[in-house]
Amino acid sequence: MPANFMPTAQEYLRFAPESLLILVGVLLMILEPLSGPDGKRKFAVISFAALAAAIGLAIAAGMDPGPAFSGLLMVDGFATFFRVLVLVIGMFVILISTNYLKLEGHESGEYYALLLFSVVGQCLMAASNDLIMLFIGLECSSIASYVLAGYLRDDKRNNESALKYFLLGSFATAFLLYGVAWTYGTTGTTNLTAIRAYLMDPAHHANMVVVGAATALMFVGFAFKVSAAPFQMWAPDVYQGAPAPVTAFMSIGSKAAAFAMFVRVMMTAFEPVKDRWEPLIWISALATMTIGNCAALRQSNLKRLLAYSSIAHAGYLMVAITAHSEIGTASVMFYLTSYALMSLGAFAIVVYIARKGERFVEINDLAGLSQRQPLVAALFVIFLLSFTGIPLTAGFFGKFYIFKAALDSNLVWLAILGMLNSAVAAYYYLRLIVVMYMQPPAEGAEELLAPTIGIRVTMLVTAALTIALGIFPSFILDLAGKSAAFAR
Amino acid sequence: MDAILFLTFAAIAVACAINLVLQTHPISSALSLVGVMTSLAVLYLLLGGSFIAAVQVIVYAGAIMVLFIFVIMLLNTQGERTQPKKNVLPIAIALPLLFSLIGVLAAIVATQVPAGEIVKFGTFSGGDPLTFGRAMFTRYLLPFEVTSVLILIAIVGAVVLAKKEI
Amino acid sequence: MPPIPTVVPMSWYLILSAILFTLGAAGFLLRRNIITVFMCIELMLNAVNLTFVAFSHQLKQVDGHIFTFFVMVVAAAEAAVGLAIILTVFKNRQTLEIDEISSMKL
Amino acid sequence: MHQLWLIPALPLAGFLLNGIFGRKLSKAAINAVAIGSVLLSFLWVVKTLMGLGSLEEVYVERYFTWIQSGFVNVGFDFAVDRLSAVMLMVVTGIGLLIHIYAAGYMAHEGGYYRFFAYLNLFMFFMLILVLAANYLVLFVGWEGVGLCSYLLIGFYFLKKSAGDAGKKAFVVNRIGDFGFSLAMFLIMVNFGSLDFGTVFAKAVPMANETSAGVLTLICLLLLLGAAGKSAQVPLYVWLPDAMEGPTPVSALIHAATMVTAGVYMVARSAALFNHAPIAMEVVAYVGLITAVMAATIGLTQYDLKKVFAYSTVSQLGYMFLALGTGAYSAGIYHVMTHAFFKALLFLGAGSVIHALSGEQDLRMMGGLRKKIPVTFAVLFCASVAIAGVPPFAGYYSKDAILLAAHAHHPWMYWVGVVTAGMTAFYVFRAFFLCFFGTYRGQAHPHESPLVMTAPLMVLAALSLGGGYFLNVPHYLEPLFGGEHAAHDETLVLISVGAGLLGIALAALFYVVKPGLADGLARAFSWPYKLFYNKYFVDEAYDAVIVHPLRDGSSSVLWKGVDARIIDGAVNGTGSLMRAIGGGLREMQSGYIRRYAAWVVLGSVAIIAVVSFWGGVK
Amino acid sequence: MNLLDILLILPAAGFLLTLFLPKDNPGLIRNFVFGVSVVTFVFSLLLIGPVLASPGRLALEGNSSWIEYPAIRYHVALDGLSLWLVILSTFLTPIVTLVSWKYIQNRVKEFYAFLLALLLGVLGVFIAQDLFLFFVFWEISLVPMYFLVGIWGHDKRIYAALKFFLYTMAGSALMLVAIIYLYNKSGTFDIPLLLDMMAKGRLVLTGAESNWLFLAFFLAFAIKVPLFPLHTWLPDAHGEAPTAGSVMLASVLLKLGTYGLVRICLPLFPGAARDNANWIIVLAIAGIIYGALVAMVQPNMKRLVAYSSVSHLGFVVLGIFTFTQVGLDGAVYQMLNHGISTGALFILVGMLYERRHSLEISDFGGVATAAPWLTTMFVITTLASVGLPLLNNFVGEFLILQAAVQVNFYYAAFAAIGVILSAVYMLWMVQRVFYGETPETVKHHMPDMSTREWAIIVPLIALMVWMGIGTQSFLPPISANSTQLLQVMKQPAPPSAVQAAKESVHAR
Repeated sequence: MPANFMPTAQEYLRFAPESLLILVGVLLMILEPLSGPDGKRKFAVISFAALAAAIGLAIAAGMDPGPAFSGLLMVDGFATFFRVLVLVIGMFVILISTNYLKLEGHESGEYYALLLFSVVGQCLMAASNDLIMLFIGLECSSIASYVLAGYLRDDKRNNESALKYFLLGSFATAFLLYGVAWTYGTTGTTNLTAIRAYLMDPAHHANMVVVGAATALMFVGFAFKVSAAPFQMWAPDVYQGAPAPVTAFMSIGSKAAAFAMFVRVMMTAFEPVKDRWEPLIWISALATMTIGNCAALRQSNLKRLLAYSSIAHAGYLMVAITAHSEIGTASVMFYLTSYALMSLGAFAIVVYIARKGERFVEINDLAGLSQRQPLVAALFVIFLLSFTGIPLTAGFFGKFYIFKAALDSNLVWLAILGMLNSAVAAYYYLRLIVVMYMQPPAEGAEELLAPTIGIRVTMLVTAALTIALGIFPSFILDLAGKSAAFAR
Repeated sequence: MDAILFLTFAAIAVACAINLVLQTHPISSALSLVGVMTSLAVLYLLLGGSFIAAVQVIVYAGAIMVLFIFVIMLLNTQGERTQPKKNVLPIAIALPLLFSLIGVLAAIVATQVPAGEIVKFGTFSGGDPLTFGRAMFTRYLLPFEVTSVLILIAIVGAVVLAKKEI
Repeated sequence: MPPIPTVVPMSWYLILSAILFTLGAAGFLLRRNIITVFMCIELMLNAVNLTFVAFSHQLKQVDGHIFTFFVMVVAAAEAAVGLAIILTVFKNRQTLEIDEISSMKL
Repeated sequence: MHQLWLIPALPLAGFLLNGIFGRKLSKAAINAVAIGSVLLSFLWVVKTLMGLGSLEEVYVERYFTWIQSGFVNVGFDFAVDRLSAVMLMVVTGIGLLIHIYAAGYMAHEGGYYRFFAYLNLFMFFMLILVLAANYLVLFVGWEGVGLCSYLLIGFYFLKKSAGDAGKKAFVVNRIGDFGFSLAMFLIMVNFGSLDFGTVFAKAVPMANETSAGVLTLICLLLLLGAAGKSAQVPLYVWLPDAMEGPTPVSALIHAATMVTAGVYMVARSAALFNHAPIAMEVVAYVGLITAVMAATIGLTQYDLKKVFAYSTVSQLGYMFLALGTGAYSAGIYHVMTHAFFKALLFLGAGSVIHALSGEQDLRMMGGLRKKIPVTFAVLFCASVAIAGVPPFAGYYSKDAILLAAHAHHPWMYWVGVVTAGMTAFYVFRAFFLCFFGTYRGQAHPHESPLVMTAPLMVLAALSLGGGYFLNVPHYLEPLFGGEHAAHDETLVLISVGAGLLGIALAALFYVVKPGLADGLARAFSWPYKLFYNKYFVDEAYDAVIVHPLRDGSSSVLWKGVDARIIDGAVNGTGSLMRAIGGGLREMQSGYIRRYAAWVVLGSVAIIAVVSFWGGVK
Repeated sequence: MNLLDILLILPAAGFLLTLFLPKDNPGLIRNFVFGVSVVTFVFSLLLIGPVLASPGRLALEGNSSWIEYPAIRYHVALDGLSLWLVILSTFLTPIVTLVSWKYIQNRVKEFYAFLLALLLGVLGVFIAQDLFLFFVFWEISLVPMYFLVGIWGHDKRIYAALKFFLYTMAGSALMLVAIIYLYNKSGTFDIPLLLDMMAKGRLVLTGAESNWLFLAFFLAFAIKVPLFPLHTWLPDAHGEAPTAGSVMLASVLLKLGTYGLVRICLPLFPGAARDNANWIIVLAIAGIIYGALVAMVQPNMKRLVAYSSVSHLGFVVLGIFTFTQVGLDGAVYQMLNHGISTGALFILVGMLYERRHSLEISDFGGVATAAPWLTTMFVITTLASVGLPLLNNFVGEFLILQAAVQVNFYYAAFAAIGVILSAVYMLWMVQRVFYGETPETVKHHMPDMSTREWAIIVPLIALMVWMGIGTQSFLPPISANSTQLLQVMKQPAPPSAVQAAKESVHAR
């Protein structure tokens, strides 16, 4: 190990998106005390621009893939794809946040700074090639999320959400760390590539029981983060309590990053022992989607319903991991993209419906939306159909690729049960359509003002992309296919 | 000698940990935790982690636990109220669960992890500050830097959440 | 009464770690004061750290110590944020009973 | 080309004109269209038959391929042979007379144009039935006449009973059609064609089926069809109810033409039946049973039209008896003579009813011979004809049948003779009740107009002389062969005697000693009630088939299977999912420590499984 | 550009344009959509020529890549099987537009937009030659119908709409799995290509595979048909839908199921189809009788007609699974017949509903006196529905039963009972609705047919007669296709498959 360690410019470039965001985050906090109460809008603009610029940097970094910082980072296609994805999600979250915060009277630089830091953590999760880096990235993302979940500190729901997320998150992290420790003890390294090499090498006679236990413990952590069964219970409570834009951020951005981490660890480090964890994953996947869908049937709170729906989607996503192939990975990437689009759209609408103090987050508050705001209702239908998996929406192709991956690995029953699950899911998505289209508005319902620009842009763009991906999925899928190979 | 040291401090650690779990007042728990941490620091030393042992005492037992105690005092909380009706169900569920957890973990360690060499103080000194610092500022430079962001987040977060309360 | 051993194999450290980890989990499941619960998490992290350090000794590497160090840093950060969250909760509800923080459910 | 298609097309044109524009046309115009079209059709039949000459060979006209698919190739073809020639003459001739009569009879009814449109439509289908050159086209006519029967029975649709009767007729006919169509399919499969020529040509060389085989099955199914259309046991129940229709309809459809379609069809299929002796035997039995059963019921009825309706059933039974004994030509002979006298009976009855402004109950009549003499006269002609008094029409055909029956099984002859006696009795019973004694009703009887009585007179002439002058069996000989049983004078005398005895008894009971009948009825109250209530067949059908089917469908199938079992399963799946969801909700208790417990539980399980059991593989 | 592309573009463009029409001008919307649908119909008539010119083969093929991976192709074509179904769909769309002219008064724009979307979906299903494309259109057709039932339906519309959607969705879930499985085996979704591969032995399915795939497809189609006992969504959906919805549902959407059976289940899995034929036929016959019996006791006219559909579609399935030329011809013909006559029945029931605002039979009576022409039209349609000769249904039933006799006499005997029962339930309804004295409630609300209604019903009646007599205008392309299909089904297993079977025997 050279004593005069000096990273190259190339390595810095590979870390550039995160660097930029960190700088901007710090800048925001410097500006915060300097700006008056009316000048908060500029924070949104700045952070939005920073995320946009970071996308550019991420793409630029992705042009020249390779490891950085002694192999701690691995900027390969996979990392770039997910970096861009979480950055884009971040941008949309900012779009739906501004007006929300303004209504709540809590617009401040810190919010955006925390958001940016959290995105940094997510980017790192996507790009880490070492368990240490992964852990740090995960914690960056999580700790910022804990704070964001409780951002409106006078709101009891926010407090509770933050506390639950924090306590349970830390609890699960302990399991994850324990797994990391055992992995380290068995293989003597925390570098994913090196772990893989160690496990591949028959000369090492790695004790499979210990490796299995380590994998299992790490799985606990990952499953918790992606809200997979039986570790999904925090999600509905936390998602319901957090501010709606933050819920969107957690259930989309954090989930995407967690899946990136999950897939990368399973597909690189532990791929050699896949026989051990593959059944585990598909059983968990099946349980996850079933639990998510069935529990969602009985929800009356829109956010909570979306939380269960997001659990169910995590289940679908895990199906593709069982394929342990590049195709499977690509389908995870595609599905996450489409899931992100439709969820963002849906949450934009939730934010719009909820209004100040989140007073209107019950399903019944949607009654007659098709007459009150036809466009919003129509767009919501698009998202819901996409969730359901009706063709010509992104969600359909997402499911299609997922179950195709499952069938590729001969998990016919899993595919069938998964598809039947989506039929169950159709029920509660359709119920929302029923409420919007087939029920009259409630007596004396407050008039809905036209959506603000941020919401409107989010809804329209995500809807357009949802449809576009539903007709021409190749664009993202090819990209995902090309990026699905890990640099090992 | 090593064995006696280990057994002593292991016993202290376990005893303090049990105390931590049993005490109803957070202050007692916090002090027990300090006990655990300190005895762990001794074990770290035994394992050749001189730097980490120091950090354990200074940062963990010192700074972090002080923070805890500070908050406990600030909130001036009482011990847990004894519940009106003794609810044994949680314990009835939790205890078997925990026994199976320890059982599984211990079984794996005892039967599958190679017993390893005898731990003898001084056989490994790779944990000294020099080696540690070398690794930290070369190979682990990036996480070290990112940790600063983490701390920043923590500060911002704490400020955001508790700005007017303190 | 078995004779007191004179030397200790590495796995004893691991067993100790497992015991501490479980005790932490036990505290999480059994204690009702949020702060105590939080301290139990710290206990679990300490147990993990012990594992790292023990393996580090076994492998004659410093990397385990580094990991331990980062865990401590993260623990510190978590402590700051966590205690802040606990503060806000207390402020809004005037309680630290963990089971009373359960308005979001079903 | 003789343009056979014109024969049915003319009434069809009449139907369309009246059906579409009838509401705006005057009665005269409607009459002109309706009667004119049938007249033209009749004339065209006459012209064609004259043009075709002796008809030694079948004359076929092929128009277009109707259905072509795989081995199924059915053309829309018409054919004429001697059998259809007889039927054509009967149908168009009687049809024309009845159309004329109806112009008078219906003059004061609502829906005048509709009535004639339906009647023309009936003519259209009946002519198709008769002209058909294959089974499918025959089936078109077959179903079509059923439809018209349905429409005309339900002509007075304001009356529920009329609607019910129409529906009953259609449905019972459908049961028959069920048999017919299955027979048709079997013919198609076994002969590769539905064309009469082809099928019969293939059937001729076949051996007789001494045990039940496919031919027997075909013939029995055809019999089922025929039984439906021709009101044979057990499907005769619709015909008495069909009297809800206007009287000309009863005469035309339910006496003279449509109901004989079954006879025609069986005769048409003689080539098949000849090879299926078992089926033949069944035909004979069915015919005989029907004849006796209907006759016994006819003895006791008081509704004038009902008496004639049961008489029709009974006479149709005779015809089937003829068919079953192989005397096809005798059957057809009886078809024709029956058409004459039964049409006359009905039209005469119509005239009586018309005279009494709608009264149909014999108990409310009496002593009408002075008031409506023409009707009285023609009805007398008809009654003697049906009673088999020589030398009138019924005598010839009935004797032909009875002789054939004797040749087949002598006991059938004896049953037939008894039935003939009963026939004579009940017809004259009605006749006497109607025209003799004193008038028991309130209406003011008046003779019908000429437009009604003129057809009656023509029919009366035919009833009297039709049997002698139109020797159908001889004409049909080339088709069915010389199957005459030896002409046995004794047997003829016995049957004539039975008829005369019946008349005499009727006279005794209802003219000479009125009241004797009631005494007799009391003396034999058990059979009397049985006859009077028509053997309780309708009630039995209701109890055994109709009600179980309806109630079962409603309570078992619909509300049970559909709503409870299937939908129950479907909704149950939904409820199960929701219940699972509810259970999962309960797990979502909101308590952090419980969630943590789940985490621990999950971890323990996963660690144990993944590490120790090494996964499932 | 292929004619078929234009066929799809017309309703698609119409749909999109409708969305941009001003909401407060319903007249414009109606006229526009009517115009579009008429143009589509007229255009679809152009397709007849090319199809007739190539009997038994695909005509007007359009084949271009849609998605690279997995290889999904926009492969459309028309043959004798789909030709008339396409025209049936385009023919009925202007008619239901007219039907809804007065019926639909609120949210006119959405209604007509959904109508065109529905047309797009079903046309796509009928012309798709790629399994994936087929599935896409299959699902698309679901959505507009869901809205049509759910928004403009009667009281229990929401339950009905959900039930309809979920039932179908559950079935199609399995179908999608089967489609993917087939792709993984063969590397293509293209139906003609799959058939080709099977013929040449490049794609060999084991018996079990073939059986399961068949069942997966079959279930999806059987739900759509609907085959007893999967039919319970149908009375609800039909009964609750607005007239236009009922018509499209009965006339076109149900045909998707039977069409799928003929297009996919039979040629792709001939062995499995034969193995399963017996119980399927038994179910079909059960459906025929069951549907009829339950229809008989329905107090609601629409539900009655709906159950009659169960019965009629049972005939279609029966015909298909006889695997004979006659049966297949009859089945396809019967699909068209049912489309026309049941569609007309629903329209007429809708007309009654518009007058009396009730669907309960007991609320009617004596309509014949008040509205004789309406009655006449209804009776004619009824007669077509019960299979009176010279009207359309007869031909189909005749062929199907003929084929059934060919296979097994008892099949035909039991199925024919349905013919008897159809007369019972239909005529009973006619009697209760139209005959008898006219109650006051009916008398004053029962104007006879309007010009618009004449324009709706006359084409339908004309078609009933035409299809009953002039069958040769329609049957030849269908026959050519059936011949082709039977050819495909008869193909002996390629040598490699035989070998594989032998090897597996030896392996045991």
